[in-house]
Amino acid sequence: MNVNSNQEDLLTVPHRLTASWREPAGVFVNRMLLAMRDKAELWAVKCPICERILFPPEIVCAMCKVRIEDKDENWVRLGNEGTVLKFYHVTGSREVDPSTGWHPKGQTFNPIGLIMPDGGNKWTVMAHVLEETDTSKLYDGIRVKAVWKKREERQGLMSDIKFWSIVEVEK
Amino acid sequence: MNRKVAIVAVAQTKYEANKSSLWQGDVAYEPIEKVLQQTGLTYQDRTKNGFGIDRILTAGEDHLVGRTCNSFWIHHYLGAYRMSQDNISGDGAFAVYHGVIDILSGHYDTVLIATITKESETSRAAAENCYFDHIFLQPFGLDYLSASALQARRYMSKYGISREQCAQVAVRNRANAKNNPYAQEPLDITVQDVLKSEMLASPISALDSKPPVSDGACALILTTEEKAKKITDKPIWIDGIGNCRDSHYLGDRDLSDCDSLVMATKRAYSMAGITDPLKEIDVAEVSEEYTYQELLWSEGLGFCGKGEGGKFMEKGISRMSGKMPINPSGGILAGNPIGVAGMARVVEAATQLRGEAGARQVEGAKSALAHGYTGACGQSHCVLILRK
Amino acid sequence: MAEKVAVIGVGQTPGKRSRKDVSEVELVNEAVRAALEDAELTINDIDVVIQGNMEFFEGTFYTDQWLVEGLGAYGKSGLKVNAAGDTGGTIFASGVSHAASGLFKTVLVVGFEKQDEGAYGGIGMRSEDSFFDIAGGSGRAIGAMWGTAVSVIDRKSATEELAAKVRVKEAKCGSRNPYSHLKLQLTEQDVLNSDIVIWPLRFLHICPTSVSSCAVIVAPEKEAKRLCRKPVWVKDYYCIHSGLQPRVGEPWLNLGAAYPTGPQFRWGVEQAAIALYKRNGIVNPRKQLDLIESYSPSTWHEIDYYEALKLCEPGEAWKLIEEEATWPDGDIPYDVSGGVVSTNAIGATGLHRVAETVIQIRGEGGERQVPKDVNLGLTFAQGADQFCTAAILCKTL
Amino acid sequence: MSAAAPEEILISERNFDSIFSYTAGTVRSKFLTEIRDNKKIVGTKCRRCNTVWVPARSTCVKCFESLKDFVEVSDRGTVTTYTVINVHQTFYPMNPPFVLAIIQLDGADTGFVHFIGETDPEDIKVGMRVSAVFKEDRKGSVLDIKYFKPI
Repeated sequence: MNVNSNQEDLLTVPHRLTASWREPAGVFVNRMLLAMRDKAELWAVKCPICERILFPPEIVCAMCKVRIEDKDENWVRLGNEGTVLKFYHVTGSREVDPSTGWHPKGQTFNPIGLIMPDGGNKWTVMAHVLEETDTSKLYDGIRVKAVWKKREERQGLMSDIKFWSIVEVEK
Repeated sequence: MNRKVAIVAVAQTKYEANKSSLWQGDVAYEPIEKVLQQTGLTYQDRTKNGFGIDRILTAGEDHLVGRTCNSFWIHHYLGAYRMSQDNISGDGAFAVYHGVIDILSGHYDTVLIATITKESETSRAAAENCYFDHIFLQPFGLDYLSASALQARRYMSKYGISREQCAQVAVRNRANAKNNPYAQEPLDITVQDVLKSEMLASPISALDSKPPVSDGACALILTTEEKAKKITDKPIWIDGIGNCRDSHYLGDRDLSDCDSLVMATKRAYSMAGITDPLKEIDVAEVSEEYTYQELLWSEGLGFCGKGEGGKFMEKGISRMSGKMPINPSGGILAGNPIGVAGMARVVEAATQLRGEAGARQVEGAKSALAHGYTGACGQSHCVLILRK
Repeated sequence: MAEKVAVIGVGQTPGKRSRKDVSEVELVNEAVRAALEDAELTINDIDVVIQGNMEFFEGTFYTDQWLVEGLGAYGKSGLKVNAAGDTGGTIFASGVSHAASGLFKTVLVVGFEKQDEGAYGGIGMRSEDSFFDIAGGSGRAIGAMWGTAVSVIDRKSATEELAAKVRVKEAKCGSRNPYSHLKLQLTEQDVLNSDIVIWPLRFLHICPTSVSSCAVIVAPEKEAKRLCRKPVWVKDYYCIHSGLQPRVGEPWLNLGAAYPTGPQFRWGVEQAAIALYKRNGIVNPRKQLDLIESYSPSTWHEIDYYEALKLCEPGEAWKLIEEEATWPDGDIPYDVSGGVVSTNAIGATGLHRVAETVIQIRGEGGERQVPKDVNLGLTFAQGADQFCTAAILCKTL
Repeated sequence: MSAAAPEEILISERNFDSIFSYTAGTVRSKFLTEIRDNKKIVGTKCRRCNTVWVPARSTCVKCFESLKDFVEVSDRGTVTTYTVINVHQTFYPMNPPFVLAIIQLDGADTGFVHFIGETDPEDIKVGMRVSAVFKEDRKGSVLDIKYFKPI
């Protein structure tokens, strides 16, 4: 008997991979998340050299490639309101399998906004959920404000902000 | 070889069982910051005259980080903005090997190599299980421990290597580690302690193996001869490199052999012009995660003949007071994470030749061997020869 | 470089949605045997074997160790490189480094991806840091493609209709390439009617998840001339990464603000092109380059890269499309192989680009060979957040 | 905002639970189906170096020949090495202690990794003769062989 390519019985061997990863957030990000959880405050870090205000705060400025010291003057408090740079609303699905087109039907998501919180500069961008689902009411540059979860619901995650709701600007 | 390559700075973190408060990036940045300070170098895009680091290499693996493109997530700690970066999927020694190749190719001049692994964040054994052939080996739940135990018994039964001889390796490495401030778990133990410690997978007991969980990082900078002389008065030349892969399936080879180490060693020795290793090498940093491996790798490295690893150990040549000390740092047996372990050997070997090894310094060491391996039972080995 | 390096052999396997007849070992073996046959060499002539794939997609740890049997890597030097989507490009760069180092005679570089083994092709996509996970899975690559599409529309570089025209070109090229995964007969109307994923990104604009492998053999000058009748020379290669803020909920989406020149993917490609052009005296790429094999994961990327590669002025990609300059018979053929939109087996994709460029330079493209004589080809691989590894290949140095 | 007192460390737990399905391919499928359907163990023989590779492989590792010929080997063999596993991992197929061994089957040139059963771990020795015990309900996996027992 020899190897013939039309071997009809082609098997696959299943393997269930269950794994978990437990990781801390990092020195600065941990403090930012604690401030979000305990005081519903948004904090970022400013690089002393290039003055980029970095969210999430990291101990290194990626462009200047130097350590950002843990000093009060390097920390920047961001406001509770911000401007939406751009937004998108997934009407199809995020989990599209491009080959087969398979995607879970009925996945409705809120629009995701790229939000520049007040107090930051053009480098300070956060992606977060927008409350308004009717995209006709949204436009680039719209003003929004953070709606926080109640203190007992907050766990020190980005999702401690429930969503960002539109700020009604009187004409 | 048309260009010479030198190590101009090395740094490592303390190896600990659980650096739980620090994220991967924070741990990785510690040694990177040290080597930048030691050399005064920065990255090419931050310099005026272009004389700076122009290549970054890491040695990470997706399963240990739990994300695809594992080095991408700590890019801003590596200083990878506007830089050429790549990740070697294997042991850190292979990353140093690739750094030397990059410089010899003439395409890069100054390479920063950084490796970080936090075994405390996941189950290393579950990742090791994914190393094995999914059709024939993985279903048995194999991992490095069980595969190494098969190799240990094969080697010990074929050549009459005793558990006592293996235990001496643990005793010596754990004792050496007492002089190494970076070591994770130095111990004062006796052969009897090793023999009586809990049997994990016969014949490997708990003290026959490395500490189960280890976190840590290390970094070094390689550069050309011309630049090295400007940066430091203690350049450490990498005169020989060699690596090799063996067959994957545990039954394909007699596990008491380590052919790929023999071939990797031959390549490194011929490049460095070494004919009698015991005479021409002053100190060796060998990667072994289980005690029997130091004996078997000693044979592969040409320190002794086939099957004579045990006798070589007892001759005391590899003791700190011997002719060619092995693992003054305490090696992996004193605690090094996967992926970082091989590079830690290079860092330790360079530290010895720079004369900065403090209490664990081998006096007058001029040439050193550093060794790392990837895969169960040492499927792929990498050997580097360093000289002052 | 210390020594000149040439490609002396290429081997590809046809892209498929799934291959149930081969394990990963046989999949890479097919490409290795094809490359050896093309170079008229045996495995004993190979000194180094470099392998690359994105191991998390197949759930394999240190994949090259298991594949030694298929790679022919037993007893040889070599290692595994795994950057990101640009793995195909970085393993080629690693192979060229090994060949130029003066230590080796021949280097075999093998990339593959077998995503039909992963539970779900996008396994790598669900990898956000859960501190920043705001919307349950960001569909990272899909989101980033949307960013590029919106930017092209905003800059009026092209309309949806012109994008459909480019997609039809890609499909026609793909259907003429035996190694292409998708072989679609499309009309522009089919593209305009395709399901919207995120406007203006439609399903047909997105690259498939494919299974394929690709192998390339490189050698230093002396060996290349001895072993090969038609060596294709590596004139230069360049590798760049962004390394900016990857740890944000959806970093791939922060348009403009965080990335100085607009959407994510183009920055790395643009910087690589600028550097390579400067070092190799390319002032007018549209005229001086004869062919481009790009890593454009979506149709919108191809259009955006027309401008990033300086083939036209910013905002004027539409001119190239209307003139059909980037068509196979145009003056700057772009993705004659059908590109990544027709085939994307991530670990192999960057290498398929090199293989296609070599075939076109040798004039062995058969049905898909471009009419003009190809001397100078630009090929690049792009990955994750603005990684780009580009190479310039040429017929004579 | 800079560090006042040592603070609480937030830890994020990311879990992954997913089933991969690895394609065995033509040659390896044949090895598995021979066990499943005929309780036979086959290897592939290299026409150049005559090595019989068990379990059956598609390429000879030593000389890179495509392996074209299946060869049946005995289900009996010699233990070349073994280990008694005393620790537990979630992915281990059974609780400790259990015995893993490499068995050189009669007629094969390479060792075959499998379990040893029906014996006290103390009695196992290198060089011992063992034979395969097949499960009744076989589904096309190397685990269709329950273990090898001493003979």
